[in-house]
Amino acid sequence: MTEPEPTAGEDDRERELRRAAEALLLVTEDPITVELLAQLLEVSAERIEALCVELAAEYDATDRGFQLVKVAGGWRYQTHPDLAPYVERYVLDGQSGRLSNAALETLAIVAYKQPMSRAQIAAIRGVNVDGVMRTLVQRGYVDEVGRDHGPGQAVLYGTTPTFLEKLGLNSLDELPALGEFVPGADVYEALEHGLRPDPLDADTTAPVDDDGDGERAPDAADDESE
Amino acid sequence: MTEPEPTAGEDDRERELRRAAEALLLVTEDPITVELLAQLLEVSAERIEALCVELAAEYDATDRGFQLVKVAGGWRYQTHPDLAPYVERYVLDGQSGRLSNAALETLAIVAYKQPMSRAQIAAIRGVNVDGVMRTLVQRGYVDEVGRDHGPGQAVLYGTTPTFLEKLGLNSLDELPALGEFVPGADVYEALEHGLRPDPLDADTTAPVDDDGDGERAPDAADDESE
Amino acid sequence: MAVDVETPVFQGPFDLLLHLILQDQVDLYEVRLSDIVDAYLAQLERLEQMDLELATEFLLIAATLIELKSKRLLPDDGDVDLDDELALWEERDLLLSRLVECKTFKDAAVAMATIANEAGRSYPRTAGVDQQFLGLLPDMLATTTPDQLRDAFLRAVEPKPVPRVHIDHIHQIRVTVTDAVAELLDELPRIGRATFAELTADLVERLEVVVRFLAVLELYKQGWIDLQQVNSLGSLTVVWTGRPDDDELDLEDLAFVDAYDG
Repeated sequence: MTEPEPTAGEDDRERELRRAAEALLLVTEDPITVELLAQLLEVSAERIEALCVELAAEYDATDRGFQLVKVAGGWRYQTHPDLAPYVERYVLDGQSGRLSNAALETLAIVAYKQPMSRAQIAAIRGVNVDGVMRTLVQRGYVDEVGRDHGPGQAVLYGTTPTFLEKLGLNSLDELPALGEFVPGADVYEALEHGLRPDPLDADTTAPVDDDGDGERAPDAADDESE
Repeated sequence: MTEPEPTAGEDDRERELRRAAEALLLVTEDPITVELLAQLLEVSAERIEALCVELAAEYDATDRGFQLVKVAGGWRYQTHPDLAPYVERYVLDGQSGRLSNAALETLAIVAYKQPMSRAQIAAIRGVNVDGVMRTLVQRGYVDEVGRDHGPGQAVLYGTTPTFLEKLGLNSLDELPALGEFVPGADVYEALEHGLRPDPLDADTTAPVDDDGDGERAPDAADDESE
Repeated sequence: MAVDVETPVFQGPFDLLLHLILQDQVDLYEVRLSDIVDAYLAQLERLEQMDLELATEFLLIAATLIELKSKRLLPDDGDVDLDDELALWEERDLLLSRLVECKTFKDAAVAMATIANEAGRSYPRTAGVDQQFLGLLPDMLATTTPDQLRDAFLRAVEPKPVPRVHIDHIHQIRVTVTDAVAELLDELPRIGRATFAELTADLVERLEVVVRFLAVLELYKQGWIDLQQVNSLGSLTVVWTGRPDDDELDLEDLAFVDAYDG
């Protein structure tokens, strides 16, 4: 899609662009590149870059507690450096001292299925796990253990001695048995192909029509029908 | 710590409070309670609540792509619903996975009549709910909340904060009143007519007139509330 | 799983009853038997691609419908027993209040779906704290047990609930559909046609009649017999039509029905 003409409608389009960029920046866990934003918003990278610079200046001018910054080739929100003491207090408070459910599930997959690549883990969890994996590596619970032989030679991850120590285990053999609930090989295959069945759909006996879901993006709709 | 005096320094303190709150809201992964924010910022919960309401209004007024909302007892940033089409292009998280009708009906029963045992829920739905309940527990929408005092000490289930988050509600009080869904007189009559056990009536009774049976509807409502 | 979006798929006997009574505006006791049979067979056919738990639920639908309908089909001995009459009304009131309750929560669920869909349009921020602060975090596994790790794994990979068959409602059946079919196959070719009342004249217990009725449905489903009912609520005539094209009786189907023998 090309840039819209500078017509009377441009203000609305500008507003929509700015709001959509803010929404995408809010939900991203890693810095999001100008190129990806441009693709998602269907405008040129130059325009996105200008928009982000403008937004960052606006947050600065309105004295927000967060900033929009460009790091590692992408844009992301982060807390204003001034306010680090509050964030530290929050972190130390212990409220965030537990692994999030997302992190725990990711760690569990690595523990039981290692070695695993990030792509394989992401396929099972149905979400990008880069941020979570970085946390787990930084905490020393998982580490690189080798490379896939296949094309791309993806980095493979496994759990560390620290992980065993923290859980009070001598070896991986002492992990609780999965027992009767282990899904069969076919399920793994389906999962690893990204065809993660929605567990609740197992009970679905109803048509997909009745609640205005039609407005959801095609991608989401596809997920549902699988 | 008590509220600061209304001195010349208050504006700075207000600004610092607002900025620190914004920073903390940005880093929290779950909705953050007013109490925790109050503790971390060393002001009263009332003041934090007022601050959050004010911030939410400000984001709204400045037409941001994100919102500050109160969900499941805490405040969080989320994307503006308008922008769902853009965000859905980017986020492939299964979190927004649809609930099947079976799951929704089961959830509705738990939400409105909690605490409930599986047998009680099954009695209302007319079908076994073990599978649906297991899925709902796994998804974190319902959880065990106690045990029945009666014989057998059945496990009782209730809804969780995750359920409230899924529905974007701050508390169960925000659910529409169940009374709104009790079938009206017309439905009640149709049901009554359809279930007439005496075949002879089938030939003699014309469709019941509205006044005649209108008084039965309150009975239905009474049944409901038991 | 394939989901048919054109016609409703029922989740339980109440679902189907509600549908029959409300959507179709029919009187369960006036609806022609063939309609009930068709609905039953159509549902059962669609169940073949679904899981065992669902199939069980649908057999429960069928059983419920057949039981209700069979009450009307039982030979009327003329004398109305007041106790029976009262019991029937009581049963109806019970069913009525359950249907009303079921309908209430169905409607509440629709409203909840709307709320959830609206809420689903907003996505929360989950990025957490910046990396620079992570070093401050205490041991994040301190409160985690190996069992919690296992649960997390199962949560991550579980695609669907483990199917489980619900058999509480059928524990009383002592006669099997297979037996009843065998008896009918022995008798019908000789006499050609008979009313259902005649076919059940020697039976004492209601359950036996219900099972005999199931057997009739099975034979009808597989094309061995035809069913005739001239008037609503009139007597049902069973007509022997002989072997269908594939002349083997599918005993697997019968075994399926009889799996509830418990």
